[in-house]
Amino acid sequence: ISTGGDGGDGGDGSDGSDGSDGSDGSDGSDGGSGGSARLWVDLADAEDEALSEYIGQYESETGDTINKEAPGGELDEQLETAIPAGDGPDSWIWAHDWVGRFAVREDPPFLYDASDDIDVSLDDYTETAQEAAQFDGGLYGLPFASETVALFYNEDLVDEPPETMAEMVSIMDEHHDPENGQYGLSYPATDPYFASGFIQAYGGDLFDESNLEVGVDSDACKQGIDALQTLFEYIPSDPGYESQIVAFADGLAPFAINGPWELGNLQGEIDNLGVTTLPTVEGNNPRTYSGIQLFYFSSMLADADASTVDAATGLAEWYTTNEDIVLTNADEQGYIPVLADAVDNDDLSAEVQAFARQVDHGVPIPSHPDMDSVWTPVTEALERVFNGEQDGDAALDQAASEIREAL
Amino acid sequence: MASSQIGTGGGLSRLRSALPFSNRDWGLLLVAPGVLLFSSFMLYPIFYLFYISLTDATFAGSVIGGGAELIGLANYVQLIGDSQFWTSMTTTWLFVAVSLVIKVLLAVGIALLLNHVRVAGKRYMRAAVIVPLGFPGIFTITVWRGMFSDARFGVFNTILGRYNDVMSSLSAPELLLFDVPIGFLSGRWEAFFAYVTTEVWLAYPFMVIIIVSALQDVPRSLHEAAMVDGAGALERFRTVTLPAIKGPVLFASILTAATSFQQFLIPWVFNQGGPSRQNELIIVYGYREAITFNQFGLSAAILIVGIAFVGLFMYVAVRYGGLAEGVGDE
Amino acid sequence: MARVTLDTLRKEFDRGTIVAVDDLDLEIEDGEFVTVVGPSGCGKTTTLRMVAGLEEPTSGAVRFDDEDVTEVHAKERPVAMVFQNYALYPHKTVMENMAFGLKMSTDMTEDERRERVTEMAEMMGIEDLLDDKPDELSGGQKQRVALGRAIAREPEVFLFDEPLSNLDAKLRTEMRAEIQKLQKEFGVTAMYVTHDQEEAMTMGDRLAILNDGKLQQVGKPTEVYENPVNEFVAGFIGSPSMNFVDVTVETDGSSATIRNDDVGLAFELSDEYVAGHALENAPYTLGIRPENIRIVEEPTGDETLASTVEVVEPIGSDNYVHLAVNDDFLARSPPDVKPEAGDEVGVVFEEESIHLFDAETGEDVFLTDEEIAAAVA
Amino acid sequence: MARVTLDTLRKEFDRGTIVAVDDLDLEIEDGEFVTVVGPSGCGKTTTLRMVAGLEEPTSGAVRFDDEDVTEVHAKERPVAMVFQNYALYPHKTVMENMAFGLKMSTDMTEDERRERVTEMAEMMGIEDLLDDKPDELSGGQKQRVALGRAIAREPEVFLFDEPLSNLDAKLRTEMRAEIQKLQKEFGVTAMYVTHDQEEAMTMGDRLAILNDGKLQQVGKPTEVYENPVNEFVAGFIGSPSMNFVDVTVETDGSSATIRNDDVGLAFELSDEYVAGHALENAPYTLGIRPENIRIVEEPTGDETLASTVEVVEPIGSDNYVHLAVNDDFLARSPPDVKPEAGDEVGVVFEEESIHLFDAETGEDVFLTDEEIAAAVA
Amino acid sequence: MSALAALLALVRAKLVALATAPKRFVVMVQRAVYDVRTGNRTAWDVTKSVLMTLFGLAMVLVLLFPLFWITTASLAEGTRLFNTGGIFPDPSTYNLDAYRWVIFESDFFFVDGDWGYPQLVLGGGSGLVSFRWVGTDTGPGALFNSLYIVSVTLAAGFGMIVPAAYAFSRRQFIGRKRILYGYVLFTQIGAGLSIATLVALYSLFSTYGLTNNLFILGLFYAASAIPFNTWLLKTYMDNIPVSYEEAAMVDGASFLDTIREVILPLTKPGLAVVLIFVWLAGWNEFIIAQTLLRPENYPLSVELYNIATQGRFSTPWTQFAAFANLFALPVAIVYFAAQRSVEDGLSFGGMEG
Ligand SMILES: Nc1ncnc2c1ncn2[C@@H]1O[C@H](COP(=O)(O)OP(=O)(O)OP(=O)(O)O)[C@@H](O)[C@H]1O
Ligand SMILES: Nc1ncnc2c1ncn2[C@@H]1O[C@H](COP(=O)(O)OP(=O)(O)OP(=O)(O)O)[C@@H](O)[C@H]1O
Ligand SMILES: [Mg+2]
Ligand SMILES: [Mg+2]
Repeated sequence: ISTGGDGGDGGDGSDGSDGSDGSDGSDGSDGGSGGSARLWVDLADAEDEALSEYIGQYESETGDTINKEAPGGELDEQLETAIPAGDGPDSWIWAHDWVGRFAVREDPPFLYDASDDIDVSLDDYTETAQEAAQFDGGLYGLPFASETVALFYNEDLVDEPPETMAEMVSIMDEHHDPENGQYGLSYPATDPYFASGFIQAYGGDLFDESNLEVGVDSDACKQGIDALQTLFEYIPSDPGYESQIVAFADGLAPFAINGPWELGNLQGEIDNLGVTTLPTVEGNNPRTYSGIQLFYFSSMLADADASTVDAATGLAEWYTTNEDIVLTNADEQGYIPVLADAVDNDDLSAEVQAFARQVDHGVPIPSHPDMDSVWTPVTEALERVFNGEQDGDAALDQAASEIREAL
Repeated sequence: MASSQIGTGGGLSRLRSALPFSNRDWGLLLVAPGVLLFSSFMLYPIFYLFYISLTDATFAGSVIGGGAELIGLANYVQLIGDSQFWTSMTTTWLFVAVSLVIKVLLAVGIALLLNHVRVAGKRYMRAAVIVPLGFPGIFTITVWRGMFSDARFGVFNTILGRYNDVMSSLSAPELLLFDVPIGFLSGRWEAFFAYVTTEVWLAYPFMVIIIVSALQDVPRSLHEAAMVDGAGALERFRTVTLPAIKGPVLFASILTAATSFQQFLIPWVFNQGGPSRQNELIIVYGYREAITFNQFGLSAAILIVGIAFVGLFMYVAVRYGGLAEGVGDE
Repeated sequence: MARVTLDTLRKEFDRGTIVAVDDLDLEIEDGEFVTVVGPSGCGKTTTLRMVAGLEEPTSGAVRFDDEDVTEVHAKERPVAMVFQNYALYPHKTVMENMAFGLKMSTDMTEDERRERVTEMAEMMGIEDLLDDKPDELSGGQKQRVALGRAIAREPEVFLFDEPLSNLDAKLRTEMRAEIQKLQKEFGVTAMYVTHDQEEAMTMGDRLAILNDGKLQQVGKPTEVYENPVNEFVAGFIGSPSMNFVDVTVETDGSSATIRNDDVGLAFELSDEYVAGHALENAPYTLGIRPENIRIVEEPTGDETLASTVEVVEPIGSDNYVHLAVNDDFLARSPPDVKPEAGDEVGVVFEEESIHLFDAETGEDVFLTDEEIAAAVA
Repeated sequence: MARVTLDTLRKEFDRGTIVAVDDLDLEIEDGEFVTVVGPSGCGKTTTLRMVAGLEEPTSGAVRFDDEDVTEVHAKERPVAMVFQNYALYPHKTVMENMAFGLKMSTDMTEDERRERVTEMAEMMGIEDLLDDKPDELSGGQKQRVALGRAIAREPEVFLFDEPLSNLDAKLRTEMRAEIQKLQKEFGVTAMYVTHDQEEAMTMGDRLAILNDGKLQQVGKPTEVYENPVNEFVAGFIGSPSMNFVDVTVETDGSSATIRNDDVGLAFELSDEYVAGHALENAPYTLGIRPENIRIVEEPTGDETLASTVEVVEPIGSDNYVHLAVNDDFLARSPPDVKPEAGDEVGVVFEEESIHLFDAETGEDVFLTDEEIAAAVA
Repeated sequence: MSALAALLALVRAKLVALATAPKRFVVMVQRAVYDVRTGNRTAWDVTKSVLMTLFGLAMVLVLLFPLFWITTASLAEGTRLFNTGGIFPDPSTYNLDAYRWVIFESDFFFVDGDWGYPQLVLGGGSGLVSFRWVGTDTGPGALFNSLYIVSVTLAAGFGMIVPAAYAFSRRQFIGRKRILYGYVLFTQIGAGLSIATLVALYSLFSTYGLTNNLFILGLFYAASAIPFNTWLLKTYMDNIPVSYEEAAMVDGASFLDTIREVILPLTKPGLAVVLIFVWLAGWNEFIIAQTLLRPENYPLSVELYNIATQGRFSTPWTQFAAFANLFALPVAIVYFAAQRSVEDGLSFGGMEG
């Protein structure tokens, strides 16, 4: 997982706490040589290996040094302590949903507004991606991929991918027979991220970022949750991720709703795997939350040498705008491009295109810090509904009031 | 120990005051490094935590970075008014109590069985039975989480399903059947049951060793005396075995109860104290306030209260449970 | 109360490699007090445990009166046992300790039990201790509680396994008297294992001597003392123990001389003695008790034997005079007979007080087989 | 070897509330063997521990020869101690146990130590046990190892704290002889604490009696036996112990009668006795040893006293006759004097064998203060 | 070193005992048959023993079921936790891939499983003697970090616990009771505390620049183990008769000699227990380790946790289980070797009579 560092003999103290191995790099805009930056990642093995290779490529092209580390565990918790202590990374990779939360931090700040250091034009990225990287006018990262959930189907069980909910339900009905270990769908349905598509299908927003309004109990959302409840019937009774995915992976369910990160695994397990957008409910496309993967710029950069800043931003610019990388990643990792030029590229695989289409239907996860207060109540509401303790409307009402109380 | 009848008991305190040159306090020198190390790594953080609980810190960084301001006892006041706090407290104590009772019963049973003359190979079984002690909690708890899956193909649900099959093939009454799949993690009490089961499993090895030790110390002649007195097996258990293991069991109970009180991983890994925060044990509650809700000051207050409870619990236990017998035997 | 019969009782351990008790036959009359002595490891404890039901005999039977209890579980036997280390229940008060047997084996109500125990305790002088726990008691007190516990149940058979061995001399004497008194008072049949000479001699109606799992002799203590059936018993009973000298007998049928040239012994036996006993020309072991030896401080040469004094141990009431006859030859003299170490003294003893044992088998040569058989019955 | 002097040695515990040893003065000559006796808790162990350096005296001094060792740490004192329970290191073999002292206090190489220990072990007859651990040994063997360990170091002072109390009678006798032999052989100064009468009387060159932390009397065992300075010593030394009767003396200066009407005692003292001793009209305690009492089975009325026999305990070599004179009045008679319980018998004793003690202080009334002082020097 | 040799000898003896166990079992059965035939034991008597033994075995199996289950999972194909076909995966798919992965690909032994060999380097570097791994570009893995931490914890822990326990048991000094009381109160404020005070700890460590320092972390674990273990050992020492020490003193042994030659050997069972507990304190903890350390210094516990949380939503179960099994192995071995001592060493608070 980790490279670099001498390890082993331990006890040799930390590498100083300014977070960078300051070196006297030049100011070259395209990553002058000699800068070094620390990058924290939390990636699956295959992703990590690919990234390592690109970083190697970048280092040899520019002479910068990138120390990529995988601190493991929960990355945000690691950041929470490391950055205030002055021990954080210069950059890290994560979906954009932390932007708001970290951007509002002041004492001490967590993010670095790189508006002045970035040489690429933001217009190179899709519009959603541009928005995702910014908060309150600050540019806190560069996007390189997006992800959302879409519909996987097992072609051996499904002749024609469903386009509407009704079609899907009828296929599921055919297969769903839990007594005999057959299910209609594999779907971690109580996770709001996964569930968001259907809840927001009728145009409701769990959280309206532009107006900072909680929409959980809006009529549209309540309509959406009814649709979601239909699906609840067809999934294994443990909404936990592991339990859900295995039903599809073992060929026990015709459908799974899941994200591109499972593409690799599932392709190994299901002989004929198909991916398509989520079925429409009453003609509405489910508006799934999508996450935009960013290179975040950490507040460590504020006090760092210019060369470090260059190294960190340089890598991000190079990686996010290199069409080759973006396309290869799309192919190999299922990364959905956010580089405008790549999005329309016909070479993209069918699966990625399906995800990309789903992203188009979807909305970025609100990155506003208030969103932190939304997740838990909504999760709990979904659990209550799933467990049959409450009906959808009541659950959403309760969640909304909890959220408002917390804000 | 070979021959512990040699002048212990009173002999100890006698020795303490009697050994030549013992009244010099150099014993303190031997103790000091430990106290120092312990204080700096354990006591200091507690004080620090207490300080945080008096501030309006919102996230961890605001403490380290110095962005928090003292607000007095406001966090504690807020806490008292927070219904979640009371839910959490009640659940935690309930968890401690229920798991303790089961733990004790189970451990006594195991220890008795694995110390019984009629059981062949009991040494190996004893070695095997405490293996859970060696595995890291994060691993075993994750495994238990998996086994408690709500899904029909979850391990326990599968087992119950098989049981149902067997029972219904015996045409047993409906009453004896389980309504599979059971939502172990999605029902409040089901989840609570799952926590307790796991906690019991984690803690029984320690108890078993302690009880086995105690059982091995019971002089045979006491059993024989009871036999001659006309006591049957059950009575002998009550009059000889039980009193002999009472002390150690109490001791182990107090220790494991205090650990149970601080159980974090089980609820966290299972369902983060759910469903709907109903099973948030106190540490989980504190942790969530800090991490999920960015209420660091409040979280610190919760944890301080938690620590205070453990301290109080230990104090009471030590005071009235005779644990301190070795402490102040003068 | 009960007559206890041990019928060819045998106990083997470790698959027969250790024979702890070897076909023991012993009958203890109702209300009788039998002390059992023998060297360490001779099987005393094992025998007692078989009577109590704590150990299952390999073969043979234990009978109480005429009922065979061999297969009866310990808890069903009307037996009380006082263990060497008392085995008091440490967590129970004295009262509870003493009441436990009653609770287990009778239908008494709590009040009845309490009353009985209090009565018992008063009898034993421990009524003030009833609320104490065993740790708070001294050795003698513990002993009394253990006794009280055993007695309270009114058992038919009382078993004692070296109950006084942990006490100091003074207390031992006291407790001895107490035990005897109680046993007589209750008329309980008792077996008492000890390795203390004085206890063995004074406490029992009869004394049983075991060696190597085998019963050597049973009989009244003085009988055993005076007429030991073999060298082992002779040497084991009595303190200080009997002196032994290897001798040869020279006899022509009408007169006889006991002789050991190494020590200069030549002891002419009287005609009556020779007539009354059948002696052969053969090696024997001569036994003579220390108190039957008289020291003549100024020897005239007429004494039985001349010897040198090795050590004189004055014990106040007597002097032990160690003589150079052989290793460990001891005479007990009155305090006023006080030779110095190194003195040449004369040694005198009487014909009546000597014992002669077969040099090989160790048996007293004058006992008939019947007498020997009777000795263990 | 060394002369050991205890100089007003005092030890208080618990801030002076317990005075375990009360200004003890005692001098033990080089090579002398002193036994120390006294009731439980009288301070014997504490004294020994102060000599060993395991306990710091509250005041007073311990001197070896003329060197004050009071402040010297135990490990520096040339002392070996045999503990009551042996205190053999359970994790070390016999060899290691015995070699440990040598390893700690000498510069010997391992081979030298091994040699010395082997030699020692041969002397004690335990050379076969050298590789065993203490658990595997019997009591007597442990005892021997403990002795061997103590001797191996060739100490100048040997301390024994009831070393034989855990052994059975037979072994005890054997070990007693062994200890004495070794002590003499090495010429070591020895202090030997015991509560066994026989050990006390036979082992020591001198006997010291402690009570309540205070030295009562020191002297040759027979001297102490014959001339106890007070009632305590009189009662403590001797087994069975001296009989005491409360009496009053009626004297007119030239004749005197010892009288106790309750028991019908009226003992006319001879004129010489009255002349030689200063008696007053006062209450006294009369002491008389059991062996000095003669029982007349068919009393003529001329005896000193008439009494009823309570119990007769035959111990083989003698009979103990318990008389109804008072609680615990005992006579020792030869085996042929054997009255039955309940018999009326006559009791006779001689003037020479009686002791008279002050009824209050318990001191022998005929000793001068100087004699009393001498008794503890 | 000799301690290590002794430990190895002990382990070997245990293994021999284990290896011969079946033989002894057969002998036992033969004897039982013989005894029944010769009438020494009744058949019912033997049956009772057999039933009890079976009951014991069944209980052991039930109790160890989770571990058994997950071990089969570690042998199965794929990475999913569940097996929809039944409780246990299909045995025909069993393989050792996961273990191979742990050894040759994970950071368990060497970073990225890149085994090399050690080479002694004299001079240079930070110390006089150091060693370097040759044949690997990555270096030693998490196991070495773990071992390093545990060594520090054990060394510091024993260095502080043993003398303190001795002093508490045998000496009188100012504050003895108070400190001991404090220790008892704090025995159980450990696991929960570390989560509670995580941030406080982090700020403490980073203030003094002590983050990412295995040595300090080892010390920290030692500190957390001090109260409980000191108390435990003190209780154990209380039961060692004082006369052994006095005998040694009279034998001329100095204080240190007495400790070395008498106290420590007699305290062995107590020490064994403390060894296990202190070891576990340093071996299993991961929350603080992860916060304070940087990836190159992660011990096994953190690596294990990282495997558990590696996938965004799911865990590679076979690897996780294999890793955990190997991780728990040393503890299991130590316990297995010291079982008797542990059982002896924990006996306190028992019978007084
Ligand atoms: N459970 C047992 N297993 C094996 N051998 C035993 C057992 N119990 C007793 N023995 C052996 O049987 C023999 C008799 O033992 P027992 O305890 O009856 O002797 P004892 O006469 O009571 O001796 P002591 O005077 O030492 O108490 C001894 O050799 C002893 O080792
Ligand atoms: N360390 C101590 N603290 C308090 N009191 C003590 C201590 N050591 C001894 N004592 C008391 O001092 C007195 C003398 O004790 P010591 O052990 O010397 O008696 P002893 O003559 O050896 O008795 P025993 O024959 O029972 O061994 C006793 O009253 C005892 O309780
Ligand atoms: Mg015995
Ligand atoms: Mg003593």
